[in-house]
Amino acid sequence: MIDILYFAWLRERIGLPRESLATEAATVAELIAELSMREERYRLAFSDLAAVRVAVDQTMVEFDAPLKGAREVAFFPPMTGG
Amino acid sequence: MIDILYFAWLRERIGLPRESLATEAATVAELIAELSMREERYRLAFSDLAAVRVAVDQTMVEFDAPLKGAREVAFFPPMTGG
Amino acid sequence: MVVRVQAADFDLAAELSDFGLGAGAVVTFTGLVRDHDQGGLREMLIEHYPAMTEPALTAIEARAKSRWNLADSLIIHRFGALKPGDRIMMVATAARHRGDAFQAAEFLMDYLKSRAPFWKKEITDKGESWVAAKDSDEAAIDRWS
Amino acid sequence: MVVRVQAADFDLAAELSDFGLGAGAVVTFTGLVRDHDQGGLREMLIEHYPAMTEPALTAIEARAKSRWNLADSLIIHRFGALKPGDRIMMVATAARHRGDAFQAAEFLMDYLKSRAPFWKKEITDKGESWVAAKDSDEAAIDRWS
Repeated sequence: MIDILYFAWLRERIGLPRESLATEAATVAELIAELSMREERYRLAFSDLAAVRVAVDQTMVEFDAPLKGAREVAFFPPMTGG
Repeated sequence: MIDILYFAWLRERIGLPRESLATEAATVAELIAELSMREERYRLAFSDLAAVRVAVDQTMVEFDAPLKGAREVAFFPPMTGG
Repeated sequence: MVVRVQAADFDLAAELSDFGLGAGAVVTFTGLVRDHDQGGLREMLIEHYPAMTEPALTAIEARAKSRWNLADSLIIHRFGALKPGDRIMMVATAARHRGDAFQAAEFLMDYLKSRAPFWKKEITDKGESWVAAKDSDEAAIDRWS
Repeated sequence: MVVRVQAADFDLAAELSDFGLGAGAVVTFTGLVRDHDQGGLREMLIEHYPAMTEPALTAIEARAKSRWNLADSLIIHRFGALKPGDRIMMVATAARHRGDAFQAAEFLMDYLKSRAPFWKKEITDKGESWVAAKDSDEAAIDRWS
């Protein structure tokens, strides 16, 4: 099982802040594909990946990053701190 | 009569913060020459003009600036504010 | 080096009362909620990613410390619902020389803007919208590389 | 735009309590008396040229204001006898955008260092000496021209 977190408009579009998932996805990109096939709201949320950032176990990674051993994947838009 | 002010080590070397002088000097350089001839302490204070700055009526000027109409001339080392 | 992420407001003077003792130069930056460009801002909601926020800020601070000769540094960032005029965050840097303090503070701000997991939403009279990341903030990062 | 030259200490929080309202970014710089490089600093004496100081600071501030989009600015500089750790001076800038606030604060500091009529003398265990102007401070001015 892997924890998936959503922030900001990704959280709003998907409609939940966090979920747990049993997945065979080997990379972040595969996980996104799996989620997008599941339901329309995921497909919409991930329709423009240029607007999406991802962190695996709290470290930012590219979409081709492996998920082996990962406990937490977080999806969010570009950060707007400060 | 013109007021002449000295600050920092110029004040210390010359031994006074301010004096009034009747002078025919047409420029700052001429005033310095006149003072330097007057007494050794002035000559010493003005011996290295690269280390001296001058303001006429509170505006910084070069040594060749005219004194016509000036009321106050101030001599001091480079500023060290902040 | 201190990093704090909190809902509560902070007091600049209290934070600086024993900050950078012995240093000659202290620079602070305070970010405040300002009204939306189109006006009518009611509230700014700041969301963050708790498990990642402090590690991310600490990493940014460590990077500044390795790059400049800093006597001290501080980052405070709030989250939750803020009103126009409210303080959002602050950074402070202390150094022997002013150049180090200024540059490190700018560096911290540039990284906070687009490398710390915060997201801002503006609630205005006309509706609500997530603040978009700016290209200029991404460009600001590049000058440090 | 405010300029103050005073013997008394100042309180950063009090100075900033209504500073830059409506601006998104506030930058402050505080200069503190730090010990002499060789140690043993007892006192720093700051002399100034009263008739020239405020006009000079006001001119520097006006120049910053003409160059950056500032909502507000503040310069406070002390004179007299100060101890190690004492505040010497502060500048504060407020702007809509952080870049303006940072750059204007650096500009004010660079000009204060070598274009405002203050002179510092250090009294140490071993004697006293006037602080020499630094070439690096003169060079810092050049980057704004």
